[in-house]
Amino acid sequence: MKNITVRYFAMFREHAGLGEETLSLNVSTALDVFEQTRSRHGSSEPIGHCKVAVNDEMVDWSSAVNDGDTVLLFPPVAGG
Amino acid sequence: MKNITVRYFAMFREHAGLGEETLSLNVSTALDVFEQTRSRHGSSEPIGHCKVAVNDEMVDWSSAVNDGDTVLLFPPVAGG
Amino acid sequence: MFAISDEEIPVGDLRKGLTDSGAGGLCVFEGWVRNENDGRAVNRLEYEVYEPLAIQEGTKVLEEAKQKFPFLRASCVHRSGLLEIGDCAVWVGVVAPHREEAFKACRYIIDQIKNRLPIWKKEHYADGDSDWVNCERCANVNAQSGAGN
Amino acid sequence: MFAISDEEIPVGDLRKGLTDSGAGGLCVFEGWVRNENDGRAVNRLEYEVYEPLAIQEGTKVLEEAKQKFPFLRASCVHRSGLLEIGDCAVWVGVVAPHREEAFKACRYIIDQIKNRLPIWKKEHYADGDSDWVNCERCANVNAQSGAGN
Repeated sequence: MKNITVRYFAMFREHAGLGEETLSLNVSTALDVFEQTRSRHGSSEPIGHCKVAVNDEMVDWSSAVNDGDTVLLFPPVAGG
Repeated sequence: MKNITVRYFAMFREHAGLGEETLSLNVSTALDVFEQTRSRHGSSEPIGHCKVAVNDEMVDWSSAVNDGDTVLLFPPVAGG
Repeated sequence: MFAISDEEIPVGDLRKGLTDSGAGGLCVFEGWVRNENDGRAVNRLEYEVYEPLAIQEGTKVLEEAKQKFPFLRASCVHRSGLLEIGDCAVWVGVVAPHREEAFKACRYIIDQIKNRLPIWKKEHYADGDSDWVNCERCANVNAQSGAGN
Repeated sequence: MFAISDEEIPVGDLRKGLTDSGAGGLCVFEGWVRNENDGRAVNRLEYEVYEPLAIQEGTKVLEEAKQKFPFLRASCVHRSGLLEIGDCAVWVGVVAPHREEAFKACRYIIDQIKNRLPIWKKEHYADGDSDWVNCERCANVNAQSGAGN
């Protein structure tokens, strides 16, 4: 189990009902974090255009997460 | 012979040494006016990107000119 | 220079800041809040921005543009917070010796800004409803033709 | 709206004049007087404009652009007379619901303005010489890639 701080943005924050939580999770990749928090909050947002960052760095979904990491979950962006 | 008022612009005006003159010319097209005035003023500007207007309307070089017309001779443009 | 601002974008100052005696042309794109989207009347917009990464990624976009379409200067500012119809949500300005690079770099920057930065848009509709703009449609359209708004 | 002006172009007012609540984007191009051309140091520029036909042809260019790339509003103002380095020689602004049309219409307008209007540019060089810019080179480059300045 790893202690992971998860931050939710925009619609993810509204679905989760909170902006941030620290969870003890059995995960090895950023994708695992996405899937476990999605089922935890009963969200069904497809991963499609979602993005992820670990410790303020944009990464691939297959990137490893380590104990103490902060994972940022970004729903599809819409700048401009 | 036709009375034609010829107006010169930019480098054509400087070559001719005047902005406008009314000439009695034996011409049938705008091109004839261009060629006769060019040899009159000893200019050798190629017709390349030059343009012509008759009575404030852009026309082709093959357009007819009539007695009393005003022919505007435009050297290559460079707006912007 | 890339920045996020929670206040009105000072378009006149940004333009002046790009002054360069070697510049032959300036190309600017401004995104404005419009009164409808997909047929629904919009009253106002809210932008949520995750600033640390938005600035990092926005700065990277400007550097990429300069590599691809060499220019002299460029600036981009994106709004955060609540915006009204007609407000400027994003400003991009590029000066270059010739217009070709100015146009292409400006277009590249706005396209990438819209697709890559952690910025989310919530539309508040005239009927009282509100919704995050998923922009799945935008993303698809962008992939094909570069359109969006 | 197309106009010729012998005074400084009021860029702020022109931008405000394009306000439209259905507008999602504004694309602007400004041509600035730069300090060199073809390797020669330029001190200032002089534009000679034959106004009746420049306005007629400029207005036609805006209409063509609207046909090709439907937009909401557009304005273009071209300077005449003597200009210094850094002065704005031409301003084009287009607002449209989406950025695709705004960019394309703006580019079309400036390309046509530079190629078709009875406007001539005389460069005054640092060495005291001066010359009309024939723009044979521009015309060729334009035909290939749309460049110029």
